[in-house]
Amino acid sequence: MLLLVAVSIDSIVSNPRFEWDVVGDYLFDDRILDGLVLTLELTVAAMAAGIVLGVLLAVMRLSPNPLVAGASGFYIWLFRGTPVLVQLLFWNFIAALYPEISIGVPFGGPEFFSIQANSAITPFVAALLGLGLNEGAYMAEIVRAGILSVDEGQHQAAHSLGMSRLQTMRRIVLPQAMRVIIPPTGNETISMLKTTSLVSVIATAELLYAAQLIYAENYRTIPLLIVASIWYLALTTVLTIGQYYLERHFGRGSARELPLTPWQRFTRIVVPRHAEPATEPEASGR
Amino acid sequence: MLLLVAVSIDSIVSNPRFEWDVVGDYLFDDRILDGLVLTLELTVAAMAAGIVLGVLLAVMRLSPNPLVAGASGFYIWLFRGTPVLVQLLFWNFIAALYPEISIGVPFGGPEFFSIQANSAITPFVAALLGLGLNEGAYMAEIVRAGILSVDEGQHQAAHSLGMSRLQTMRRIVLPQAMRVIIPPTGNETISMLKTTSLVSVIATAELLYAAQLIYAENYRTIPLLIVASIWYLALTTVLTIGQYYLERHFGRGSARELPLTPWQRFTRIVVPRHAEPATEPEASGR
Amino acid sequence: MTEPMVRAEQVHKRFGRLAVLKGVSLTVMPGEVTCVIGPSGSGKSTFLRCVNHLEKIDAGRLSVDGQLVGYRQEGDKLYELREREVARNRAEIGMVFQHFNLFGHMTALQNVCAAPVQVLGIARQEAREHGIELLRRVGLEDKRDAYPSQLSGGQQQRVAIARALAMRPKLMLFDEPTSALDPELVGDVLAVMRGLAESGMTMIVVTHEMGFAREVADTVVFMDGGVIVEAGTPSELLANPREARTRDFLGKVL
Amino acid sequence: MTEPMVRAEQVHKRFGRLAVLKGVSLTVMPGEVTCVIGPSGSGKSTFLRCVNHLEKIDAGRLSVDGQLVGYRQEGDKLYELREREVARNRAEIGMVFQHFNLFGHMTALQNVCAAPVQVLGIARQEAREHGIELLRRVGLEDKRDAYPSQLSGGQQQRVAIARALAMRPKLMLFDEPTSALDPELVGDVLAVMRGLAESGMTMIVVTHEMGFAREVADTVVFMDGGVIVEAGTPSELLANPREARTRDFLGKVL
Amino acid sequence: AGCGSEDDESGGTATTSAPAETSGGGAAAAGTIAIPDALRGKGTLVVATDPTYAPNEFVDRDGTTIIGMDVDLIDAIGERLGLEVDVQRATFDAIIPGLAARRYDVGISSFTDTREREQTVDFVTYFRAGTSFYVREGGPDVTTLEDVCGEKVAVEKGTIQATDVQRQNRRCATPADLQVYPDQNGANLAIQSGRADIGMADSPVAAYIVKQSNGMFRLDGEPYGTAPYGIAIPKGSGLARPVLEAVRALMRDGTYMAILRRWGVEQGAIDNPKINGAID
Ligand SMILES: Nc1ncnc2c1ncn2[C@@H]1O[C@H](COP(=O)(O)OP(=O)(O)OP(=O)(O)O)[C@@H](O)[C@H]1O
Ligand SMILES: Nc1ncnc2c1ncn2[C@@H]1O[C@H](COP(=O)(O)OP(=O)(O)OP(=O)(O)O)[C@@H](O)[C@H]1O
Ligand SMILES: [Mg+2]
Ligand SMILES: [Mg+2]
Repeated sequence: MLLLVAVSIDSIVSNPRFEWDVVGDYLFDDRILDGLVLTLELTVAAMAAGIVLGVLLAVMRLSPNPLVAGASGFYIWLFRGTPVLVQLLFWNFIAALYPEISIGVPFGGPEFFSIQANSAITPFVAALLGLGLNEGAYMAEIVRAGILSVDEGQHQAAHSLGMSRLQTMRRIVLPQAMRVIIPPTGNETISMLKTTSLVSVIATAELLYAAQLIYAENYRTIPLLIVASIWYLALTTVLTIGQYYLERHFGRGSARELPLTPWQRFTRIVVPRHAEPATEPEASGR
Repeated sequence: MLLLVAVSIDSIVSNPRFEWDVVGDYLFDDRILDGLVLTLELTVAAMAAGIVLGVLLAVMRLSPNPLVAGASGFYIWLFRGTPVLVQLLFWNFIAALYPEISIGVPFGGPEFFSIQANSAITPFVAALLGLGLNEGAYMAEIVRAGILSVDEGQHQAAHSLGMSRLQTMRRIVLPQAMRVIIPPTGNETISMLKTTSLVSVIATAELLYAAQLIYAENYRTIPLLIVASIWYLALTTVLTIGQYYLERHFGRGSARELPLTPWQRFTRIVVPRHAEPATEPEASGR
Repeated sequence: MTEPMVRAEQVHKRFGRLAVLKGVSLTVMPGEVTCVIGPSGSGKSTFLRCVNHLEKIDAGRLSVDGQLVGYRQEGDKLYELREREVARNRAEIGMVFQHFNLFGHMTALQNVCAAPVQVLGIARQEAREHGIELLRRVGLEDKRDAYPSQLSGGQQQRVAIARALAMRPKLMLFDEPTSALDPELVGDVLAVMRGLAESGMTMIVVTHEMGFAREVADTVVFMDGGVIVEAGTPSELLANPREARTRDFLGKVL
Repeated sequence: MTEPMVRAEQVHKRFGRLAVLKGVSLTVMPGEVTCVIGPSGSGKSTFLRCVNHLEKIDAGRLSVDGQLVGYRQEGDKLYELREREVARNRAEIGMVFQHFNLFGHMTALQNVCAAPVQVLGIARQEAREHGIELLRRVGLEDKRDAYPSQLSGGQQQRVAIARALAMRPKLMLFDEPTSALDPELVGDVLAVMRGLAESGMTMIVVTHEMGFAREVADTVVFMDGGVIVEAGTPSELLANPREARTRDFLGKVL
Repeated sequence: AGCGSEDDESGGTATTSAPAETSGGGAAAAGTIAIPDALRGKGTLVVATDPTYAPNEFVDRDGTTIIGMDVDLIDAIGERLGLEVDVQRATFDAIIPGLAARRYDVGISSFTDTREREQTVDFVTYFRAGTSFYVREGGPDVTTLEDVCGEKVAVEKGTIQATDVQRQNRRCATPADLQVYPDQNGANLAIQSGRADIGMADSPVAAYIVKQSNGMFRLDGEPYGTAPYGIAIPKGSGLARPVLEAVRALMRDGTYMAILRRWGVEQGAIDNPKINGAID
């Protein structure tokens, strides 16, 4: 097993087709770094929008009011159902369809407010709209699954204490749903890092597109894709670690023992057993 | 609210830029339909592979054996961390890196088996490898969240009855985890419908790429993207309905009342209350 | 004449085709302690849940402290209350569940303080002090930072009682509050409840502690099959039941 | 001399820094019924879980039917058992939990039949018939198709007992099996357990039913603070406890 | 939208070659060509290009500037029209909808002018490209289009080569295995890995690819055929005629040839630009 890994690492490092020298040259290229920054900005902004929207849509979806639940269901259907590429193009070129965005009374009523679509919606705004609105639909399903995973008794206990539906959601249900919500949200965030590459259709050069632009010029496709992959892996590593600690945080009080953090595992080996840190027993559930 | 919807439907139908006649022309075009079939084949196959792999990886990830858990963690990190685009290119063009795939003893030992990479890995196989292996990493996280959502007492009760770890997973934990696993898996499936469009980088024409090839030729971008969107929406509708019934199925015995199916809601209105179907009371939880 | 605290008239409740309450009528005056006994499945829990409007009743009339539960009457018409109003009414009724239902992500003390802070808007520090005091009353001051999953069943139920008391409710509903407690602790908790009763708290207690019922209850009610079979003072009902079913049940229990 | 069914010698168990079992020694002979009593938090549940190898012990020796729990001895060395072997040993020990832990996605009958079919490989039809028979024994033949969430607490616990009996175990562990049952049903369940005891089943019962202990137990064990304070026949221990702590506890409970 | 009066200059009626009007008067000085008022007011010509097609349009080493033959030409055209030129990056999927949305005024991205495409946008032709073959070093030989029959051919989507091979396939005994990649890189990677054997691209692009390949690829056979490149302009925008005049002016004063020479693509020069000049 370890041999296998060693052999494959060897064959990757020594294979000339990977052109590791070129990888090194471009790893910190300005264009790549600019793309990286944009990727990060878009991911953070779109995920933030997606999560807020998702929580809202999920709560709506579970509402007893069929109109509210239906509206949310329709949104989820529509935005999950159409390709993000199309949504991005739509937001960017909404001007082709509606050259002016105006708010007013329809059917010839007065117009309150009107703006040129092209100037209101910059490519960055279009990218955010496209990615965020789309992500909201996916997050809604994830949050809904999380809410459903919390025991009905928790709702009832909260209600019997006089908490409103929203307070119950916010204070009681969602915090306990987090354990179930976090892993797929990690998936979504990591996906989003890469979905941002679709915004290249509206000419915003995030990480992958930056690499593509470079290899379009010099045809060093493989090393440049490796450069992009290295950066994506680095970002994923950071996110995975963040996810790990978030899961620990929201796992508090849950019915299973928390896994040790790598750091605790380390001290556990170095420091003798009976000298365990004082916080240890508190942290472990039944 | 309804007025708003009516107004926007009106403005969509009557807007000439959508070129609805062109949409009609291409909706059942052979190339589009072929692409649709390929999209379906790839989605079904890749999701099947991804789900099987994901369950395996999730169970491994929660294993008490640190080597097994670590191997699974590494896989998840690597495959979530690199863009699918790169993975697809890697599998399709592995020949550029390793013209021959051979199985044998490394470091000059005998070779047991050797094959031309290009003939072993057809573009379809490459697409499946790329999409399926990648999806496995995402599904692993979703399944893991599901498993964690099942009360620890369930494990213990099953263990005390002499069930092995695998039996417990298969018979007791996973069925109850399904409620939490299904919604994000629905997300993944619907995403996958669209992720298949990435296989265009290996010159395989699924739905969206088929549309792109057509508009690359005739420049009718908007109507052809509408054609693709209509098909995606149709597929999403089918999947959403399927998901709804799956959730109902796995929600049996859960702590909340099952929502009525649209059909039941219909009969509920038409048929007077005291003539409810005989199965009704069984279906509602406490 | 004072208004009754709880007045139920011909309350009906069904789940699908299963009728669980088939016309329950009961009046509880302020300061009264009513104990409800009855066999499993007789609808005791369901009735308590209706009083707290956790279930909607299908027919009949149910009011708490003069106010219809879940409805507002204007003239002859009934209007369904809005969620906010239902919540406000529930906040004045404490409930202790058979299955604890502690909030799993909060420590014992946080469980006790959450609702007073969130719902009543009491200052955090004040709620905390009151919470510690209540935990002491149920004998758990040293477990204040433990999560429910780290407590035994008995400990969990005591936290649940403290949590309900923290809202200073005008009516307390107990659904077998001692059924998961260790015998040696039952006494302590019953003492707390006795103290509550003496301080004038109106209480409906579903219980199988006949000793408690005999000593504390003003009225004992025997439910079976979704109806109240018999009601009376403890001495009447427990010592000289009129109905055969009651006699039968008591014969098994005592 | 027959081999004891359970032999515990100086069993220790700690959670983090909290020592829960501090040297528990106990021998249970085949066919014997041992009742364990003791205050909340004294480690009764933890001890049962160790016997069933749901928890690993930290020090001491624990064997069931002559086999070390979780280890295999070859010469002087102990080898940890593989998962499959641990599972096989567990299958021979029935356990009824304080909190039922019924499988939520299965009906009552499915709960009872699952393990016999999966673990013992009994034919589905046979398991079903046996399952129906067991449900009848706990008075729930009419609830066989109900899901746990549709059953009251009492009903759930009775299904859990039937589920454990379905494995035809050679040792049964009960963790407060009647604490969530209605008084009128406790008698029925205790009757089932009494029948079991008479049929020669070896049982360890954590309980607060002193009547049951007095009548059925061969040995009563009083635990407190992670150790066995006192053990003896029911008449010795319950009537004439030697230790002050035991007297104290019994004074509160009886 | 909707200055319908100018629709006459397009309308799919092909070759409205109009040398008559202004041809006599000498070099059109900067700013003397009449352009629509809206554009005049805006003062900027927004140009879309997909800069992944060196040497015609690609991104310079600084990562932001787009350079290439097309860019130099459109800069010069803008100067003739008295407009600032703002070249924006876009992928192919976005350019046509972007023109329709008037987000871009024109698109210049090595577009081949075809009859079918003229249904959607107007083209002003400005160049003529042949097709070159290139193969992996050690790969099969190819001299003419007939030789692709039975071979594995990689091309970029939307190129004239994709259409050419499709047409040729109807005449082949064993048709070629045509692989259409989303971009030229995909095609190159396919050839590099042996998944395809023959690459086809516009001559200047093919030459550039071979130069960049470090000896991995070589040009093979003779370039064939010619197809016009056109600047894509939304129908009804009133811009086709001014652009046409600007191109003519550039040809007259030698700027045009100078630009082509700078990029080494003077073989593709034309002398009679047209609105919608597709050849059948
Ligand atoms: N996994 C765990 N982690 C930390 N503490 C634990 C764990 N399990 C049990 N404890 C603690 O160990 C002590 C003994 O618990 P145990 O459940 O064995 O007591 P018990 O005698 O069964 O009590 P009860 O009658 O209340 O069920 C308690 O203080 C409990 O809080
Ligand atoms: N949501 C529900 N859906 C269907 N049946 C229900 C529901 N809730 C309760 N029941 C059924 O209603 C009957 C009465 O239940 P309830 O919990 O009120 O009884 P109880 O008197 O409290 O019994 P116990 O003493 O066992 O708790 C039971 O047969 C139960 O199975
Ligand atoms: Mg009840
Ligand atoms: Mg216990």
